[in-house]
Amino acid sequence: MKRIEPFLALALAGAIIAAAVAAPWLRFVLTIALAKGIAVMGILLLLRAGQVSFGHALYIAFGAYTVAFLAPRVGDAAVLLPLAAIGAGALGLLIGLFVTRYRQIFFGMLNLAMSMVFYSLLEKLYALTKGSDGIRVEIMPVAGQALDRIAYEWTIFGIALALAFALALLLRLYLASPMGEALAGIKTRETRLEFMGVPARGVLLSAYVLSAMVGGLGGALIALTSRHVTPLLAYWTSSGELVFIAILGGAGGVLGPFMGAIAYELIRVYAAASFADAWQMILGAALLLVILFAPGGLWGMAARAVGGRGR
Amino acid sequence: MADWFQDNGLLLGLALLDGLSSAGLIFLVAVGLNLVFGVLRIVNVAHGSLYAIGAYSAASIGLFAASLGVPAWASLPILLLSAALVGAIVGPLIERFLLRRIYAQEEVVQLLVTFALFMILEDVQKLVWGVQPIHHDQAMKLLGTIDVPFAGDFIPFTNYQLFVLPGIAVVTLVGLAWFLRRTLTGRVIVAVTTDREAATAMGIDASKIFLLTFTFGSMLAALGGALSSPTAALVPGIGAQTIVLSFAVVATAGLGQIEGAALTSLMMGLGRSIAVYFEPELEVVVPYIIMVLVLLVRPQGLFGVTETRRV
Amino acid sequence: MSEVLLRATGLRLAFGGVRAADGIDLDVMKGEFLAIIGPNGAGKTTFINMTTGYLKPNAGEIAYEGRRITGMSPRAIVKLGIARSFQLPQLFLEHTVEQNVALAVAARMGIWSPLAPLLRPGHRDEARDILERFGLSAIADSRADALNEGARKLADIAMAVALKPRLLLMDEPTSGVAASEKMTIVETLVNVLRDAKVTAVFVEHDMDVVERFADRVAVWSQGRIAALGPPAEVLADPAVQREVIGIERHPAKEAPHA
Amino acid sequence: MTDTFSRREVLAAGFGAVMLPATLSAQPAARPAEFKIGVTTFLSGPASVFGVPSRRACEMLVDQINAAGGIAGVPVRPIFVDEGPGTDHLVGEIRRLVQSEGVHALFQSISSGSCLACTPLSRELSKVNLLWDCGTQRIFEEGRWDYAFRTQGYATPEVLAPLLYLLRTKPDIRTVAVINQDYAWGRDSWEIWKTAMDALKPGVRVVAEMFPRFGSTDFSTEITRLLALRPDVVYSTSWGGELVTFIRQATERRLHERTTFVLPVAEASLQILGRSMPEGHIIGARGDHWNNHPAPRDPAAFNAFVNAYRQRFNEYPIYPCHHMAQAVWALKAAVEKAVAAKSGGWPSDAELAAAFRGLTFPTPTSTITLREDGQGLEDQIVGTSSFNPNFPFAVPKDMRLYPAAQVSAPVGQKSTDWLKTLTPALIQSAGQSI
Repeated sequence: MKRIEPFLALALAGAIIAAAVAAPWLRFVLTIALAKGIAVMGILLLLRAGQVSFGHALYIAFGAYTVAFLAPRVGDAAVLLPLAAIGAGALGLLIGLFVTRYRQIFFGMLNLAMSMVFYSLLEKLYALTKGSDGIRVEIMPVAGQALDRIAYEWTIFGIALALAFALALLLRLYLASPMGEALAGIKTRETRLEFMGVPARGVLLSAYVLSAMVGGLGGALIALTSRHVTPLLAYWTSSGELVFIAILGGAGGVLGPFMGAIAYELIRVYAAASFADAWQMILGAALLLVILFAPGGLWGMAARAVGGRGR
Repeated sequence: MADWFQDNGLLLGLALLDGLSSAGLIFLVAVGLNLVFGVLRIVNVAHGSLYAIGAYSAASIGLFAASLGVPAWASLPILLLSAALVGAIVGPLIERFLLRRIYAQEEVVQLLVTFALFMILEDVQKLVWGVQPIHHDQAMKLLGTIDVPFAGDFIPFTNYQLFVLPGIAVVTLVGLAWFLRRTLTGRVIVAVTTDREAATAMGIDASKIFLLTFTFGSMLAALGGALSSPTAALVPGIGAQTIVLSFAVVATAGLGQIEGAALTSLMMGLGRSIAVYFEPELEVVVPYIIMVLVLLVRPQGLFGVTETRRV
Repeated sequence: MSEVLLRATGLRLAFGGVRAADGIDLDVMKGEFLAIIGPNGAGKTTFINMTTGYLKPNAGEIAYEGRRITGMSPRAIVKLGIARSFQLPQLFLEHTVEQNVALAVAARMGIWSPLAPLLRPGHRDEARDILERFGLSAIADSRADALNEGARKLADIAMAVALKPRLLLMDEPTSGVAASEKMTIVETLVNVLRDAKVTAVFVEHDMDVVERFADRVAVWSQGRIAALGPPAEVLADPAVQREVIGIERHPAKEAPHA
Repeated sequence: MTDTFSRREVLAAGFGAVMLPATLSAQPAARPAEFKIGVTTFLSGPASVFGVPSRRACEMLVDQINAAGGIAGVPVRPIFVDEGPGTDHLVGEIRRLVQSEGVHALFQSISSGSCLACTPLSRELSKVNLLWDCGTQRIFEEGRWDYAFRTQGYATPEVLAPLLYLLRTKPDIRTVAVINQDYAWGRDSWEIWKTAMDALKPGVRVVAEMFPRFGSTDFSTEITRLLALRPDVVYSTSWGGELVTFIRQATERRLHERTTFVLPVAEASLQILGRSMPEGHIIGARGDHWNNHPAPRDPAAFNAFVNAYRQRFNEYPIYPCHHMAQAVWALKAAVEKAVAAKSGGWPSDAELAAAFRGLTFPTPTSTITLREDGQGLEDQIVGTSSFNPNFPFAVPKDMRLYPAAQVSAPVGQKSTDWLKTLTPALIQSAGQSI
């Protein structure tokens, strides 16, 4: 499976590009899906350590608001994206120093608490954030190039796709590295790590900071794409959505988040188009079906179809 | 400090009265979630749906009974009965047909199954009860109000909120404590909560205990909803609001701890009402601040016991 | 054999009312194989836990190579060259056996570089080499949660050995290993350790193993050392026979520890 | 990164051509087989109390219009989209509606956030965009949108009219407390009120500012505090379940005997509240469409609408239904105007948009004119809650009608700046008794 992963990735990228060309409105949906997929890689990382964050929408929202706040001053997407990632990483380090002391439900719920506090701040600091109305992000130059709307949208789409590729590759290397294996060791035998001289908390913390960074990056891409940010990005259901995508896609491979994100967005769009007042039910049912009948998620399904193992 | 109390002591007294009734409701919902979590180790997001269904059912059954000419005094027993009915019907359905299939899976997958269920049930509620606010306040009106003297003035409180809600919460707490400590089934539940492996190794029929606990937890969620229905108008989305607060209670209280849930609910109820008097903007984040502070001091939760890891 | 590697003096530790260590004084000599025997609950594992930093003694101190290590974290102690294996094997259950050992190798080399596999591809080879010496090559690609008790035990020790310790503490290395294979396995193990010049302390219930492989044996009883000396001498002591070996040899033989 | 850029350039060059036709709207337009409207409204979450009735009203009106031959001979088809899942989803849905469904006009939205996010998009997509319910003043005060028009009033007149009514009927108030939902409308409507109040009656003291979490189901603590503070006025622009809950909990504890409620959005909740609504408090309807309007412009049309809705859905229409209807009527008027301007030819998107500017269209109660900035001028009627035998719920009495022009900020001025210029004389001069 590992060997055909790159080919699968290329096929997926090809399909995404083809869909984006064929249907302009899908390009938007797919850009959002790629952005979420990037953020979900962070969830995947933590899942490796057996930890579920129910608050990672915090970093998405942080990245998105970083773009929204700084866009009038630093009007360049190529500068804002790394800024959002670094900012989210710094916040992740700060919060991570606290939450990585905890495991399981405590870890999950403390993350939830942090994201809800951030959500409340976004709502409460009305003068600064315009509350639930949110902040608009204008089309901006990319790497100094002023672009019209169409070119801009294609550019952000391209950046999202390229970042998805690059980060998926990095994540794959990371997971295969001793660091990645130590991270997975936290899930089953954390104490043993200590007895091998490995600082388990440090390993988890570094993964947490990475997950915050990709979260911030994903959020920044969402802001650059939807061009309007609201506090809802940080609400707990948005965090649930990220975990939802991770499991829908499957935690077994780095393509899982992207398969999950694309499936999630497409199901949601088509459910909303066909049954505007029952889309939640359809999404929920889709997830249930995958969990009950396709363990390992979409990645697992693909892996079985190819005949390899999910992991 | 003394001056402050002189000025605000009376207000603090009022805040205490308000905090008690809201703590009562928080407790009823959270303790059910905590029990289920303690025994099944599933963070049950659908607990919020059970709360909402309990509330809606109680209001519908109450309205139906009133239309049949059932006397007003029956409105209180009807609340309790409808909650029991909802828990006894919906709880086992969920446990038997859904949760039972996924006990072997990872925690995150279990959590997501309940998240999917929550999404489905959100739309089901809308299909059954519509979107317009539903309210049935017979029980609150039946009991009338009591005038509490305040600085030469008086403040009317509803007897329902001042006595019935905290009263039922206390009865539930005492009853639960008795049940868990003094009955065989209760002790088995405690045994499964504290050491699942040992308990199953001792030949405890886990499947029966799971069904029982889940049904019981569902009844408590429905009871919380039913008891909120005389004072609150029911609209789509009430489940989502409730569940996230209950999460905070569970993490703060410690695994499966009912006394912990009681103390936490009290702290959060009082904390929020004090905030409304002195710093209303903080009200929303008070539960999370309490949670973070408690976990800083007691990483396993207020009443949680450290899981000893043998090496 | 005269140089002291590890010196424990006056170790005391009580859990509630139970005295798990009640004044332990022990010198471990460089290069020796020291067996620890004694009935269950005598405090044998507690001694290992204190030496590796998992438990802090209430009183007394442990010095390694003349340096005080009481109060240090397990992580810091490992870095000094003390490794351990476990009575209940502590494997990364979702990893393969090879990954388990490779992780230990990587831990020794320094885990912080995510590029380590590119820069130092050697750690996998070293892991495979260790597995071969332990006779585990056949199951190198099996997931740890699919192994039988004996293989788990060996993999657990292999991980400790991969850390290249100078002092290795093993908690019942042969429990759960089938009787027919036991001697071969211990022989392999001892050869590996001797080659690497590792000093070893091991808790053992099988007196045949003790007699054959231990240089010295310490008898634990109620948190104290009841006897200490060469196996032939100690095991011949009637008191030891009555209190320890009598219990150990016959009914409890091969009783798997859950 | 170099890869990215070369790819981007290739993509932009290669597919730019494919993209262009979708956005060019000046080309000659053919009469469509059906006129599609993309309607965004809340179908999930708490705000579906507005969204679902408005959707029903839309479906009902479309049925009526189609039965009568459609708009300018073209049948109408609405496509509904849920606002509930949030902005990033909605922005995508707007694109789908325009680029995939090929809608001819957009009706959006209830939430101010949705309007603020999607209005710029409608310009980019060159599609007529009727803001059918959202009230934020920011839209037309902070930007100029060629394709967007609001077919009803907005926050400033909807808050100012009840304030003027209060100051005229209860000139002696000295203290006020606010309890609003904690989101943009709750905050904005308080800022407007506070600014106007400070100008119209300086010296009124604010004794409590409470913004409970959006979606709260218990206001006991807030009510206790209000009972203890005894403000002369309690102002709340809450709506939906929260307003119902607040009123019921407050009246049970007799807060209504200690203070006067001013509830600018009460109309939508009065049916649900029924007899629980206390008498003698100031209520608004975000417009002039009260069920007991004493003198609608066209009583027959007004009754026909209300009765048809009641017959079909077994309840009275609430203000979002009227707002939806206003959007439909405005669309009908504008399309007919544009078709007439082309002497029967079908208008392009730009021509249709042009037809809206300055459009005056009739509603059963009055007429609404769309100003040059796109903002509609809808009159406001405020009254005092009371019961009469014709309705099983509270309706206003002692109504005053405030013509929109008197209570809206002039074109090009920001509401908060304009409100500061108000003088106490306005209290007596504004509005008329009806």
